[in-house]
Amino acid sequence: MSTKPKLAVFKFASCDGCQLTLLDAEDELLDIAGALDIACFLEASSRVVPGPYDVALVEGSITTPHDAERIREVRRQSKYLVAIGACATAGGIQALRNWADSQEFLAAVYARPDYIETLATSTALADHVTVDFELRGCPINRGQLVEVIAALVAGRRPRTPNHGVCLDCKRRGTVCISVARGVPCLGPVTQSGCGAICPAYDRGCYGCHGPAPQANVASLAEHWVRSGAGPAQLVPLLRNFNGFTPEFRRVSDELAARLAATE
Amino acid sequence: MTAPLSPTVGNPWLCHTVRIAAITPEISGVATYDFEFTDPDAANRYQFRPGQFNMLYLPGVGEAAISLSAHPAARRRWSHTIRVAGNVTQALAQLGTGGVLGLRGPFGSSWPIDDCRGRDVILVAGGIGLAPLRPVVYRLLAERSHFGQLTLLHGARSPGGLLYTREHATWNAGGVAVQTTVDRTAADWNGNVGTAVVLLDRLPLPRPENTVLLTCGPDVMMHFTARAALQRGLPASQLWISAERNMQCAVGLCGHCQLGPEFVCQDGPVFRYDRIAPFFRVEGL
Amino acid sequence: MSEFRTIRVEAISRVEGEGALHIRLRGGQVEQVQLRIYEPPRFFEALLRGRPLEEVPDITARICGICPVAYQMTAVHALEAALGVAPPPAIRQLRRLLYCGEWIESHTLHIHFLHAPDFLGYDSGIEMAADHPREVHRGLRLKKHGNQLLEVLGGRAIHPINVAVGGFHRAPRREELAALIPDFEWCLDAAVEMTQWVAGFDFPAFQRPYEMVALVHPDEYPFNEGDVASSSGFRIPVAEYERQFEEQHVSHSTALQSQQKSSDKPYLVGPLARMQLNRERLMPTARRLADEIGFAAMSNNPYTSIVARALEVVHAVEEALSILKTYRPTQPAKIACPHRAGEGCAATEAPRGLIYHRYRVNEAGAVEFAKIVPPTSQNQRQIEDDLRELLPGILAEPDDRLARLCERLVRNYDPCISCSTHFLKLHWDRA
Amino acid sequence: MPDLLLQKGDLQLLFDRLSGDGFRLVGPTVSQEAIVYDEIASVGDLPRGWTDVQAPGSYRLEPRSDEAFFGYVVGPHSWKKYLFPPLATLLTADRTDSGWAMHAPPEPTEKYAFIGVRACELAAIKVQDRVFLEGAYVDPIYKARRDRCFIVAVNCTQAAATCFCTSMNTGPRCQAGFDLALTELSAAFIVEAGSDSGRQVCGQLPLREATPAERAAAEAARAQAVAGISKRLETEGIRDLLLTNLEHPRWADVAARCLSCANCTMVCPTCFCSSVGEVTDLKGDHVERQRQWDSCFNVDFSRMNGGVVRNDVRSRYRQWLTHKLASWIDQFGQSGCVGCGRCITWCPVAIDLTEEVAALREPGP
Ligand SMILES: Cc1cc2nc3c(=O)[nH]c(=O)nc-3n(C[C@H](O)[C@H](O)[C@H](O)COP(=O)(O)OP(=O)(O)OC[C@H]3O[C@@H](n4cnc5c(N)ncnc54)[C@H](O)[C@@H]3O)c2cc1C
Ligand code: SF4
Ligand code: SF4
Ligand code: SF4
Repeated sequence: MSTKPKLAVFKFASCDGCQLTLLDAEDELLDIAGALDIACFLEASSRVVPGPYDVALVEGSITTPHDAERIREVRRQSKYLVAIGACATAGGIQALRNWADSQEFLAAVYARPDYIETLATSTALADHVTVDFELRGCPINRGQLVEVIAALVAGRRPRTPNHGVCLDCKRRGTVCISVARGVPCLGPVTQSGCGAICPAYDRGCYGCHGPAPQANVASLAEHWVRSGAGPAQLVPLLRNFNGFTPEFRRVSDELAARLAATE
Repeated sequence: MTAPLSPTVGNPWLCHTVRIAAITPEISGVATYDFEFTDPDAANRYQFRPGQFNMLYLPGVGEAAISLSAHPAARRRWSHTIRVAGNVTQALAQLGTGGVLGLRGPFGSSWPIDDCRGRDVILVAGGIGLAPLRPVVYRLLAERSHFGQLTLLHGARSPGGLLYTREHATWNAGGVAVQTTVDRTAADWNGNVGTAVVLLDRLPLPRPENTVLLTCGPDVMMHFTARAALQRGLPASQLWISAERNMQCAVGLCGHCQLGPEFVCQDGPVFRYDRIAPFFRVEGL
Repeated sequence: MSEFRTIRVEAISRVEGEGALHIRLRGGQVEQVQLRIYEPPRFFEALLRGRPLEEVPDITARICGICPVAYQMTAVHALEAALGVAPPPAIRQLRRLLYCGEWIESHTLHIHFLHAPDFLGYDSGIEMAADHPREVHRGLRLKKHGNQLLEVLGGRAIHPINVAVGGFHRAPRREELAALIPDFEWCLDAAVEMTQWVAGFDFPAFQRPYEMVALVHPDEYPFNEGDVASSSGFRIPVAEYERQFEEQHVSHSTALQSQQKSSDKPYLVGPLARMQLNRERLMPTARRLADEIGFAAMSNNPYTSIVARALEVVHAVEEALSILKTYRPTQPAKIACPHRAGEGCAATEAPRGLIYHRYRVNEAGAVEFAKIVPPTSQNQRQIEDDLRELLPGILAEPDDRLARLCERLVRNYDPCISCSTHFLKLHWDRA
Repeated sequence: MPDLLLQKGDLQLLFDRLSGDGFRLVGPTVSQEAIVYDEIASVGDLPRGWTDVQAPGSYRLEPRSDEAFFGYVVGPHSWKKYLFPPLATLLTADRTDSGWAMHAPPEPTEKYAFIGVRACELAAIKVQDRVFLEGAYVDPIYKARRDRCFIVAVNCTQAAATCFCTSMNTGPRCQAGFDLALTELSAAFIVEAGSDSGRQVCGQLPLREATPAERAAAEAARAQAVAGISKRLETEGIRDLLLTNLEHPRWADVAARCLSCANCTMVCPTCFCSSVGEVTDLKGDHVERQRQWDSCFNVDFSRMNGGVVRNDVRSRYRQWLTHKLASWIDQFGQSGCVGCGRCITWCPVAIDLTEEVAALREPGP
């Protein structure tokens, strides 16, 4: 038996992008496979070693009664559980159903809605079990994933910065798209991790890594409203891959209420 | 090609390498490490003053500011007493004797031992805060006759948090009266219960105007210590605290450790209380 | 009960996403074959309603992290059709370049990590690396350069951020793309070697009379444009896709499956179908190589899809190189797309096959209706059909080996199960 | 040395001279809908015919009616990105049999000529000189870059609505700290040399002495900038004002608006905060110790064992403003603000430090 830490990768409702990130770490992949025993990673290997596992990387949100059970089992099997990606840390894009009438959603997609077994909500893993570490992003950043794995192998706390996107944006010399072009940008209230790519590609940040700590979303939204952007524009921007996080949700709900009042 | 460095003061980012010569477990999660320089020249040049600190560097993990707890006259080997707090201290605790790491220093201001001459001296230490005061104790003991009444008030959360207890008897015998106290008592504890400030309140102060107080510990503890001392008539100019802030460069270039107008790394960590008080008192500064 | 034999693969590994296989035999006859997709429903078609149409490429990308570009490309083309605008050739070319990146990335992932281990007898590409380091390192590097292309042009490899209705948010700078040329020159040689390597594998003898469906285009190997054509001879504009094909809920199955409306028959999409219908339009090196290795014009053996994929990597690298070498930034990177009420559809070629989107938008620029048909749901019936054909010949095998052989057949299709946008409840047969 | 005159058509000769001396030219260019500092090859790269229109929280690039090369004010970049790079390697460490081998990174080989440095920016460079070169410790990265740079300053002939250099005594006239200073007229530049290397370069250019009329025109052009400045920061007693009002209610008021996004500190030409991080391979055998720009607005900036010191926006904004305008004076003998207005323009929600200071002058309720 190997004494290397046992790593497992699990998937819930998701697009697979976050677990693919591990296979996208082309330069490090074989080293990772050398440092860890990849005991369960269905996307990459037919070999499945039963639990318990030292580290579980868990992608996806909880959307079915069966998955709500399964995540508890994953928790029982895993010493250190890392939620990877917006689905797992915030419910993901599929959490948009949380604002909708789920029956109506079903009827819109499926001819036989009665055949569908699903929960009315899409929720983060932390709403169901204790999560030891959350790696944010839709998708997660490859460098950050490698850092998390390296830290776990070395037995230290991962170094994933907590500041906003603006800092990275300025470090790379990008001109503020919001100030120079009046484009609504979530950068000031979004946690860094992506490398501030959107403004560098001439578009506003749309919040892949979720709210930055102590994000003052209300002030940013107020500023846009004052500058002429309507709630109709701002609500979808906030209700996105991380829309169900409390910080984004609170402000989008306020704006939506305002919108409803004017209609 | 870059030439291997000879550590100099020229580039403040350069490290000496040091080897762990000995590890002495102190209390749970705390150990004293003796370091030796791998380069004998560096060892010959190295000197520090009580209260100063080094930056200890574990490549790949990071740096941490750690006070010298060594004898100020130490040569060739210098000790640090370190509590496992986070990444660096944890990784350090995993290195055994012979482990090699980087060291920059010494940095910062020092305790005003010369000001203490001819005066009564009170040291107030909370938990690991005794580490930077130990060199002071050694100096006071070494030059005992130059000082008046000497007292060390040492508080910890629990009896298991009292530091250097095996040395207390020697210190007492040498003329530094050690009093200990704990916040939370335990079964086999029949000493004082309460904070070090309570001990200070009870301490007879024959000549407060001629007494110096040096304190190191959590901010709140130093706060109440200073308040109590002032109430007892010690002048603010004879109170000294040692502050702790996030430090990345230790040489006033990174901005992290600011406390009002002070850079804790170079203007401190040891401050005269009247200088720092207006800022030290403000929450979140 | 003894006359029943049930073979279950609870979680098919080395496919993208998670699915299960359930086969029931009765008295030596195959009674039921079900490819079960237990990806929980994510309701993309419903949650798109009411969203600004500009967000559609960002949102639909999240259907699948393995081929987000396919979703983005199909979405922007369908929306441009709805708005009645058509980006100029320079933008089309950048879109082809982006697709090249995704094909290289996705195909090399499938070849080295999911598919080749089956031929060489390993559980994973990582294990295979111990004995075949050269091939795996070459594959990883090819994959990495595919990702780099996506990163430069799209901002990042998974869920690129630069794709917009009307074009790109920002055109790459010339130097950014030119910097990739040396690596892509290496890639071309590497892709040729890789193709020769996989062409030498042992392919099980297994032929099927496939009806192959792919986009065809008069002058290009198809990515984003063309008619929908089939090996049986029909050729229709994309706008008629839904008249030809339908998604159905068949009683024995658990997921929506596509089939031909007229005949009720399954069909095959993906690299074999594209090769079959477009081989003439491969780039020169890829075409020459296809002849050299004797890749028959009509390969009806699904196991050879690995070769088709490899040849498509050669093509994608070659086409990418030619674009990289001649690229000049286009201005503007994005054409104006004024809102109007309208409806539009588009089909493009995802790495794993044809993908179709249709949207209706209103004059305020919001999506009113969305329909998304991913490649895997189209191949699903064909996979089951193949299994039904395979099983009688291998029934003597013990259960675990039989299950492995079936799983292996499924992997030929590179199914991307998370891209199944629809899902129906499972009824587990415990017979 | 008298004021000299350089024909506009000869500006390229200056650039050629500097390139010939081994300098890489960096100067204003138009990119990302703003005027930013970047490497330039020729006068063709300059933002000729462009200007900027600035207001709190807003910047717009607009065409000018004339063909001025330097007819704008200051943009989002400052020269600190060349002298104090946003990312720099401090040290590398490689594991050896006996421990670690640590090396300083090689010194940069390139030297830069900065084209178009404004008076407030000269002042900002002086401020950072105090921080990085004139304290107890010298920062080797800053020093290596600063020692090798050549500065071509340009006097402002217009001002933005966000400028207040006159309040900070830093401009708009370039007084010192340059090798050459230009004042742009319609057909020529008036050139002043401010150093020996500047005078040497002048000697190699086709210059002639400026006529009194030309000098007067330059004076008038510069006066337009002074006249254009509308913003004011009252600096009288500012150190004590801020440091004795640490509990003023205005801090909570501004905290409700401030995003704590760090933009102001990033664009500020004097802010110098940084953090150090480790970059390693997976095995941890090769390590680079890297320094990156950081900001007092980040939560983790003041994190220590036991918690975060400045754990709300109020305390972080207070840190920024009091450091910049008050405690900087204790630390470095001068204000940390040069009045360039960048933090006002580039604040995404239009917070204006001059307004905040004015409000702090009002006693709290
Ligand atoms: C002048 C000076 C002298 C000192 N002398 C000594 C001494 O003699 N002995 C001694 O033991 N210590 C001393 N310290 C304290 C020591 O520097 C700190 O404990 C230091 O932080 C330890 O470094 P570390 O890397 O181990 O911990 P870090 O990794 O920095 O962690 C420190 C603490 O912060 C928490 N933390 C860090 N980052 C995060 C995050 N992102 N999210 C949540 N929590 C986080 C950790 O959990 C931990 O509690 C001194 C400090 C100073 C400034
Ligand atoms: S967080 Fe985003 S990238 Fe990750 S699995 Fe979910 S949808 Fe995919
Ligand atoms: S504080 Fe603002 S106005 Fe002052 S120098 Fe910095 S950016 Fe310029
Ligand atoms: S403490 Fe804040 S204001 Fe001061 S230099 Fe650092 S970032 Fe700038």
